[in-house]
Amino acid sequence: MTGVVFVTSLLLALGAYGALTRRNAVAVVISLEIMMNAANLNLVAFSRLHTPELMTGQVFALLAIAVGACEAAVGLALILAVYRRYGTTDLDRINLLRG
Amino acid sequence: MSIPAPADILFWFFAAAAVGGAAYAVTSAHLIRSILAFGAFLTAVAGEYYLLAAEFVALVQIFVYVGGVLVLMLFALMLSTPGESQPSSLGRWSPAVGVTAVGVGAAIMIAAWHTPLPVVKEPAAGRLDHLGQALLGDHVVVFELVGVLLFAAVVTALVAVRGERR
Amino acid sequence: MHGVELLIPKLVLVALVLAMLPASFMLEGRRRRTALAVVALFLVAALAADISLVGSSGRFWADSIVVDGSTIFADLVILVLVLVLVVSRLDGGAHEKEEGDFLLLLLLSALGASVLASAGNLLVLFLGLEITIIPTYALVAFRTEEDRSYEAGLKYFVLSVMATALLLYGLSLVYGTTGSVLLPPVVGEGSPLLYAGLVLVLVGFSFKLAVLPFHQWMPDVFEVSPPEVASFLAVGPKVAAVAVLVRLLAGFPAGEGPWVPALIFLAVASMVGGNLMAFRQENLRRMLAYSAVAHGGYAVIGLAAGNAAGSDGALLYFAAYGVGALGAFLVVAVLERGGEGALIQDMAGLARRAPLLAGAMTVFLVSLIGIPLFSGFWGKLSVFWAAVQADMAWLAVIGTLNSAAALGYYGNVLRQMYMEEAVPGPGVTGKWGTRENGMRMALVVVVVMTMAVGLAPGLLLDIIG
Amino acid sequence: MSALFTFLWGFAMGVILLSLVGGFTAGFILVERKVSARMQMRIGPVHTGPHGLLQTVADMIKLMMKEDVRPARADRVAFNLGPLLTAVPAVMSFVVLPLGAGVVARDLNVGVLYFLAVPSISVVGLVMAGWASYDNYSFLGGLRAAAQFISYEIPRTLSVVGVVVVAGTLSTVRIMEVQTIPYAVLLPVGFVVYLITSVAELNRGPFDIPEAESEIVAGFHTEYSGLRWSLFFMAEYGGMFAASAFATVLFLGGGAGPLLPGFAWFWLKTLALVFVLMWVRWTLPRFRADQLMALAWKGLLPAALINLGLAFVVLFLVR
Repeated sequence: MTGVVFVTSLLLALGAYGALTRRNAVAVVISLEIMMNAANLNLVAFSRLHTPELMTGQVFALLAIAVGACEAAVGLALILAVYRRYGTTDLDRINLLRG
Repeated sequence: MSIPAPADILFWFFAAAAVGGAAYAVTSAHLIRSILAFGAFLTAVAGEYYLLAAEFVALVQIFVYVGGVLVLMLFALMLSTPGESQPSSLGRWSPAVGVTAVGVGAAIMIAAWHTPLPVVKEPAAGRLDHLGQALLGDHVVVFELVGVLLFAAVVTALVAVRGERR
Repeated sequence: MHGVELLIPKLVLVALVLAMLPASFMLEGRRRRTALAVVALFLVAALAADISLVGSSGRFWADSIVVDGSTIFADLVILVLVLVLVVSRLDGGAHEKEEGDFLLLLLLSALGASVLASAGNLLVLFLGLEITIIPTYALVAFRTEEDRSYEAGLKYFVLSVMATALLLYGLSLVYGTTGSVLLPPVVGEGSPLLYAGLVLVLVGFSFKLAVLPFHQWMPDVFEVSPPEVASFLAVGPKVAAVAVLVRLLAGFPAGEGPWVPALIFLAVASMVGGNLMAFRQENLRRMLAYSAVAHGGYAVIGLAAGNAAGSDGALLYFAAYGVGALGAFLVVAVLERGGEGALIQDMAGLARRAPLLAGAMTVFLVSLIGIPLFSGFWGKLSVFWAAVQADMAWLAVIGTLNSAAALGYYGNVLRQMYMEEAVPGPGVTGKWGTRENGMRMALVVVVVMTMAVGLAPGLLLDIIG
Repeated sequence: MSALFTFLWGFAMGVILLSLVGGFTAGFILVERKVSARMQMRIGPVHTGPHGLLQTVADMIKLMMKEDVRPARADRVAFNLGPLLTAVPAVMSFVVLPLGAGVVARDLNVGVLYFLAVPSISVVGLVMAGWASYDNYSFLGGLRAAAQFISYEIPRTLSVVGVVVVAGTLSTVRIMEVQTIPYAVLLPVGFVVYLITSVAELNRGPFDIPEAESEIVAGFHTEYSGLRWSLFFMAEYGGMFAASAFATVLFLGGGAGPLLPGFAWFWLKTLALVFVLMWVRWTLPRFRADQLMALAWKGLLPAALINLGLAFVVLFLVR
């Protein structure tokens, strides 16, 4: 199972890297979803370690999938709303606010 | 070291596919290819779920992520990127951010290396029944609240894209 | 079910959310005032139920939902917050044509915060946090006439989901290493992976609490979102997050382990950084945003102290700070509806133009500074006292110095209001600066709360129990 | 050893299923042409082979020899992957389909969910094909396909959930076993909703707005030719058979029936449903896009929810 944590930490790092460096908002959402999936994989794997009959990890993973889908849907809606006003989905060019 | 079982080989194959897909999705300059690689990543993760005796989660992953989120992403891409796929370059902070991300990943790996984890147990027999009982038994409140969450997400998305009433 | 009365405050919120769908046309029509008043009445009922619950506790659905002192306290704060916001909108306000959407999102978020505060396991914790956060994406971007509100919404979304992902990863590690999702976690000897998970959870929460270095969303959001939303975000989710964070940290041995220096770092960085940046702001809302970052830092002192006084203090802090922040944003709302500019210097001469409004603002600012006999003082005192008890007196000293420094920028607002001459132009008129009775009532209520908590802080401490 | 066997078994199954889908496609296209011809008082293809039986074979040879045209500005990767991503899930969905009593490639314990989830990948292919063609008609077709698919997936899944509630299992084989009374009798609403939504998910008439000839040429496959184009048809006709067979499993009691062996009953029922789908296509006029959405959200979704409620009543009565 340590191997699983290795894989997921790699995925988490990749997602974080993408979320912080990508300029296109859709690509950022992809990166964020990769991070959430890394956590989900952890949950499912850990479900095998502790009383598998309780299925806690799998229930948690199902919950996290629902949350991930909600976040993605809301985020893409926001991206469309921003696009309609700014004419771009490039986060670097959406900068009317002072940081 | 015994000969790895086919399940193990498959497991590492899917792991490699997931990491590869994620890496490509994160770094590709072509958005449509990013989304495709993301789809490959999602499918590989679903494969991992299957191998970890979580068939139900694996299919929900396909159902929700590939059939739903991925299509939404294509939708968003199509509606927000007129014409050809525009290459989307990386920002200026890449090296520093890269070091940070690698640091976080490495820290977790080192911590994992020094942590003995329990032995993997055999998957439960009749696990679908167990899953159903967990969802409507111990975690019934989670099950109900997910409804609230979905409702909140629907309202939020609708309000976010509503037209201007000037 | 035994003890179902403990859930009444939450059930009222659920009922209101459900009623909002068929009733939204009333909120947007001629009967708007009546409909809002009915909503307010329900909230008062929930509040009364919540107060009557003080001292009781219970667990529901295999410990998924826990009702205890801190839950009841957080519910109280959230309900008061929503109630005041509803009352302030009785006679209009921004986006009154979309009152149904606005109120529905606000109530959903409040329901989420209430669930978060009563989370008995990691699943409900995560779910409560998401139900709290998701409606706020739309609330932050509620002003369709303002492009920048969507920009703020998108940036807020990106940072928030990033925090969610890190938090979820951290929670998965906590579950994986302890083998249980119940709160507080059964730590045992602990392991590096567990600590890594805990640090990730803290990072995730620090985004939501908006403490440095994860505060970036705060100023943008405060600048462009409707003032009601800003005041809700400044208090509601945070007090719930602290309530559940206390429950999570209770499983870990107090005062040792790698998360203590992490918390101390967060506290000091937020106090110093927030205050320094607040000095440089010319926009009132951005100033309030950075000061909110600093206030988050003070509250984290209580968590870092790791003792009972500290965790109670952190909760109390957000309540005590919350009334001041709520009041300040109500004043911002009045100014905005009166057509005033958003800069601090636009408040010049407010004491002469709208004396009572300026007086109320003075009470709120004095409370935010932490001057004795106003609510903010007791919040600060309780966290500093907890730090002293935990042998971290130096942390209390840093906190005190920072409070003194905050006098600078809060004082600047006071100076503008009382010392400067008003610039001719459009602006608020009348004693309160507004003709809306609802808004006046809300302002009076918040002023009274600030003074009452300031004079009798024991009231609040008793609730936490 | 067993691992090698598993692998070979899987490979063999893949080949069998693939040829099955190919065969269905060829056969059904001919049948559809004949059926539509009869409905329109024509006689359909007659010249190639006896009664025109070899018409599709000739068509296939023609398609294979056709030039593979790709628009100059199309996105190469997405353009090539689109048809594949549409056709492969259609083939994959056959894995859990019992083709007659006891004949199934793999009896998954989550078979029903598998059958619902895997075809949902194919919409990714449709959208990609539409987008990658760099053509307004294709683009519109892709968007329409995605919107339609996502909308109809919800009532479709809900209608199947009703069956799962009554049957108490997610395995396709088990559902056939426990089904003493056909669920189409117990849950008629669910059966109708399932059939309508299945037609919509296959983009067949009267729900074929993603490829409506009179509006957007041929929708997402406007720019495709040759083998790639035929992949879309494999997806459609393979999917049509799969949806019918699945309806037989879920609602019509699988191979149950008097006199004839189970195998025969299963195929009879399935082919009858396939005929119904063709009949519907050539009889009803096409929906407008807004009517399509209204039907899904205002008509089918409530109906599917009623069906779910009905399922609980049935469950209560049966137990």
